[in-house]
Amino acid sequence: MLSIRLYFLQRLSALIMAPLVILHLGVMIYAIQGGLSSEEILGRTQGSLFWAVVYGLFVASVSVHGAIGLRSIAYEWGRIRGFSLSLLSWGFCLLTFFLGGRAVYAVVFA
Amino acid sequence: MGDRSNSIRVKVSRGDDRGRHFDEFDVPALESQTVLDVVTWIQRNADPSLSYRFACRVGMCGSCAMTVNGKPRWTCRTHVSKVLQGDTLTIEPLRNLPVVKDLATDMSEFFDKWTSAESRFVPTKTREDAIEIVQPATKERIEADAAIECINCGVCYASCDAVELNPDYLGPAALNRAWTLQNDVRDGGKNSRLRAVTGEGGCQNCHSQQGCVQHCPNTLNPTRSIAGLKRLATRAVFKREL
Amino acid sequence: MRAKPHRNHPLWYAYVVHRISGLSLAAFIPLHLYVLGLALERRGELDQLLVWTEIPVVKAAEFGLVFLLAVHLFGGLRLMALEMFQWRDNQKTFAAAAASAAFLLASLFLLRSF
Amino acid sequence: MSVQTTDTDILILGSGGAGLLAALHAYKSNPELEITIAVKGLMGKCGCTRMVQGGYNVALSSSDSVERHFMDTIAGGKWLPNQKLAWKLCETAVERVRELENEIGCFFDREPDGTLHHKAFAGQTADRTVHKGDLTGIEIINRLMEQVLARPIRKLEEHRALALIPSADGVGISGVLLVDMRSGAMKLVRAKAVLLATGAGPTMYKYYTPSGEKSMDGLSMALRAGLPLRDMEMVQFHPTGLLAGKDTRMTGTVLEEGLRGAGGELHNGAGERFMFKYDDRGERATRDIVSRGIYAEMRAGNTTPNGGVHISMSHLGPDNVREKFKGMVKRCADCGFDLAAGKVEVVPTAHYLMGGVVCNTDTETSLKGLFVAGEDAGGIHGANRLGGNGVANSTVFGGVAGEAMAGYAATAELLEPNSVVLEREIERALMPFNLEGENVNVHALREELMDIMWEHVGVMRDRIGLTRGLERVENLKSRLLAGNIGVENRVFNLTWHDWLNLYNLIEISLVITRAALARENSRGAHFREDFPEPGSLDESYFTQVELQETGLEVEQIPVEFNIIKPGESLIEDYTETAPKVQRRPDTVGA
Ligand SMILES: Cc1cc2nc3c(=O)[nH]c(=O)nc-3n(C[C@H](O)[C@H](O)[C@H](O)COP(=O)(O)OP(=O)(O)OC[C@H]3O[C@@H](n4cnc5c(N)ncnc54)[C@H](O)[C@@H]3O)c2cc1C
Ligand code: HEM
Ligand code: SF4
Ligand code: F3S
Ligand code: FES
Repeated sequence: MLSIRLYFLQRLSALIMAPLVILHLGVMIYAIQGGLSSEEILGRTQGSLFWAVVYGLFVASVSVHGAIGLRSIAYEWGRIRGFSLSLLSWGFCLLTFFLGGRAVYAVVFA
Repeated sequence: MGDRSNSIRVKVSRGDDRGRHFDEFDVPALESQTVLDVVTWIQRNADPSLSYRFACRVGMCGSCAMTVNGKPRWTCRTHVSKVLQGDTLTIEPLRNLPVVKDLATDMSEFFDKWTSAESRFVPTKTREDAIEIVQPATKERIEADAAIECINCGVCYASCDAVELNPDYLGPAALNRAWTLQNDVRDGGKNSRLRAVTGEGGCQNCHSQQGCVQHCPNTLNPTRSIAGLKRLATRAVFKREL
Repeated sequence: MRAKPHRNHPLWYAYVVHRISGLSLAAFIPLHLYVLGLALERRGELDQLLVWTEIPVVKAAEFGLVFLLAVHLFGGLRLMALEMFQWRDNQKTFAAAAASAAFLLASLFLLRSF
Repeated sequence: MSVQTTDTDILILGSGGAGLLAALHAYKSNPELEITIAVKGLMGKCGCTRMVQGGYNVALSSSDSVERHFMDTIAGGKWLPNQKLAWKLCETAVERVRELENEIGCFFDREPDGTLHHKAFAGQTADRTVHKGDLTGIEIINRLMEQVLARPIRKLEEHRALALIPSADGVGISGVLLVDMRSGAMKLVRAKAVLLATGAGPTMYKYYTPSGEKSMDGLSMALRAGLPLRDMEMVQFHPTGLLAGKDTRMTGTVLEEGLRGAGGELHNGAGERFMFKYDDRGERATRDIVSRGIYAEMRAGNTTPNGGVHISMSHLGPDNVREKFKGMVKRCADCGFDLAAGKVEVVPTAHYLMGGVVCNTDTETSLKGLFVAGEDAGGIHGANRLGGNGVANSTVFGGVAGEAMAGYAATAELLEPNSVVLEREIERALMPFNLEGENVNVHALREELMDIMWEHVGVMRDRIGLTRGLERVENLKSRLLAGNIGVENRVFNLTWHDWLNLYNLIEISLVITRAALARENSRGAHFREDFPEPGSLDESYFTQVELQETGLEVEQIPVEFNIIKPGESLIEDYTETAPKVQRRPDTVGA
């Protein structure tokens, strides 16, 4: 169900995400004071290459990481096997990557 | 257990995978009494058709493992007072293995997986050669020793969700043994074994639940061994060897 | 909820928490990204959604999400440390520490949001 | 009665050290042959090789030699061993340990400099016992098991051998009748060569150490097939078996010898330290002397609540004991005893049978095609087995047998079974279902046998007791045959197997008793109160028992001193009694 390469990718993506998520959570805690607004969010991110890289990397990692994680769970808890299993993980991966890509584009470039 | 009443209510799982039910027995409580003794008492005095398995009766052969009040245990070395809940004892066959009859399981798949993990020594020398010098203080020897005293009782195998849910998963005992061999400086099968333990049912399927550590009667630590294999595997993937 | 006896030990609970948090994140994150993506076309709608974040129930839900993310993060780091470094015997302590850290972080988030 | 018949080239009975090595050696000699192992339990998970704690005797240390190992074995065996077998044991052990380490993968303990660690074992004039902690047997048998599982060797697990079936013309063995314990089906496995490696096991005594499933099946089958058994009076008792009452299977299991070596004290019921009454070395005297000392106290009524004596370690400091004897302390604690700080009741316990089937140095028996190795074989140890020579014996001769069988099977033919014997044996095995009469309580009878053997044919013997024992066992046999067991389903039916166990134990108990009656002197493990002297060494003889038309016949056969004679030695300055080796207390094993 989980090849050693998938295992490796899951750990690698987790390692990439860890500092990004810490950063993100930090900023959120800092920024949430007094409520969030799109202005505020976009003010911080718009046109920033730094945030583009941060969120870009996160999106790439989470789509891989989540897909592999779901694969394990679907196999073990959902008893899903074979083609359906691959469909599910690829589906999650592509969908997340697409939605994430769009979001990064929106908050940084648009 | 100061005021234990003088008899124990014992619920015993009967039958096989085609159908199972519980039978209840009242067994006299004794001062020196293991769970295996309780089962034996029932077979000798109450129901001669009860089936179970044991051999050494002192924790060396790993034949007598059963589920006692929900937990996998070696029964020959589990004193009743340690597991009694109120005055009842529920005894079932080991989980995650097919049942032959009553309390005896078919352990074939456990050993088949042991074999497919290539958990056996691959010689680099022959009986004509002198015995290899291996200093006991070396890191490898210490690591191998830490995991070597497994009695293949299957208790860890029964306690693991990954085993239960993933039919390919080799399981803690086989992987634990593989790890001792990866640390055995005399062994010549490391590359091939690393492939075997990173295949379809390999070490990566372990979620570090550590039920195996929790329940291993010999206080071995398969999680630690499996982590060691994962480390070797990660390194090999990095080096593009896997 | 009490697990079956053979599962009733802290590290099994840690495993379930990690799994449930991962599963929830996998459900929430695409949603989250979708919402952010709205910023592209319909800035107003994003703001409308953000107004929601002022409602206490939603705040509690946010607390939950941050907790899930944090607990998965720290738990994941614990697992990877276990896999990558020399074995340490105090696994239960690490798991407890990861859960506490996640709880602290999420609480901080909650407090700051008022 | 229908039996399923299958054929194989080599059939091995038992998966102890002897059986597994035989399989590996046969396979290595000729991978073309089909090899089958049939075993009463699971592969490698039953029998006594697994239970070896102390270790494996081999002359590998610089202060040792094969000659010295041989001398100790002969002296320890009180000049009764078959010297050629003893020599082969000592000589081949060297190669076998190297094989176990280098080819099989056993990882024995080392000295700090990385060479093998040899510990001192009682009764030996050099440190020669190779070990893996105090769980040597687990290491040996698990490594062997892994190797066997990885080879194309046919496994018949939970298949119990019921009878050796000779060929119709009587010239050799044709196969073995087995029962598949899981289904209850009878099977005849025909084979060109058969190895008897069921590991004897004197479990007919009130207290015993061997694995619980062993019940002299091999010897009983051999006896019925007309093979001679030698040295059958020689039953070794270990002085400190755990005593916890008759209702627990723990009773009889070994508390390791090292406890006494480290300064453990034995106290009788009155709290008196008694061993110095019997020997200057007190608790550190040899196994047989300590066993007799304890037995004497028990017989005098100076006993603890369960009828034994106490072993006490606490004066050495509970923490110290806990650290030094971790495994033993944990084992006792699991079963509710505090070895480190409290007292534990102990009793002498039947440990090993020196006697067995007569064979030559190639493990051949008098029945063509039948080979024997391990504890089932007789003559290697004579009147006493040195600690550490048991597992050496099973692995050395198991390997020898494997090669011998491969050689034999390459040219031999499968033989037609003697159908009369086959029918008779099937009928015998099914008696517990078919006998008329009230249900028999197999367990009560087994306990009675254990009491009889302990009382009359145990640590100390005399004519009156032995004669009484013989009568009582015979009477017991007729009661066993007076009814059925009251369970019909043959699937995994332990009570049926308890019956078969008891039947075999009774047969061999009779043999032991007859041999003990015939030996009117005291040697090694055999002590006759009415004949306490060892008799002339030069005129040493061994006993040999055979089942004939008329019943059991006992012969006394002079020992051939074909390597050395009493008074001679292969090495200089050899004193028969082991010098008081300066040994670290923690290195004395079981
Ligand atoms: C507690 C203990 C400690 C010991 N310590 C030491 C020690 O430190 N050093 C030492 O040298 N020796 C020691 N011994 C002795 C040693 O273990 C044995 O002498 C030796 O291992 C016997 O090997 P084996 O292969 O002949 O028999 P075993 O290992 O006993 O194997 C016999 C096999 O035959 C099977 N079997 C039995 N009946 C049947 C049947 N009817 N059909 C099919 N299969 C059958 C059994 O299930 C088992 O698999 C010890 C023994 C015990 C009990
Ligand atoms: C923040 C950094 C993160 C780290 C350090 C991390 C770490 C890990 C690790 C080590 C595992 C493997 C657990 C196992 O196999 O038992 C895992 C599993 C998983 N992760 Fe993450 N993760 C992170 C973020 C995320 C995110 C954002 C998601 C959301 C999609 C996610 C979803 C999952 C899922 C679904 C699993 C599978 C759980 C299981 O098999 O039990 N993770 N994570
Ligand atoms: S690792 Fe422990 S629990 Fe698992 S088989 Fe070995 S001894 Fe039994
Ligand atoms: S219980 Fe199973 S999941 Fe891993 S840590 Fe042990 S093998
Ligand atoms: S009977 Fe051997 S471990 Fe319990």
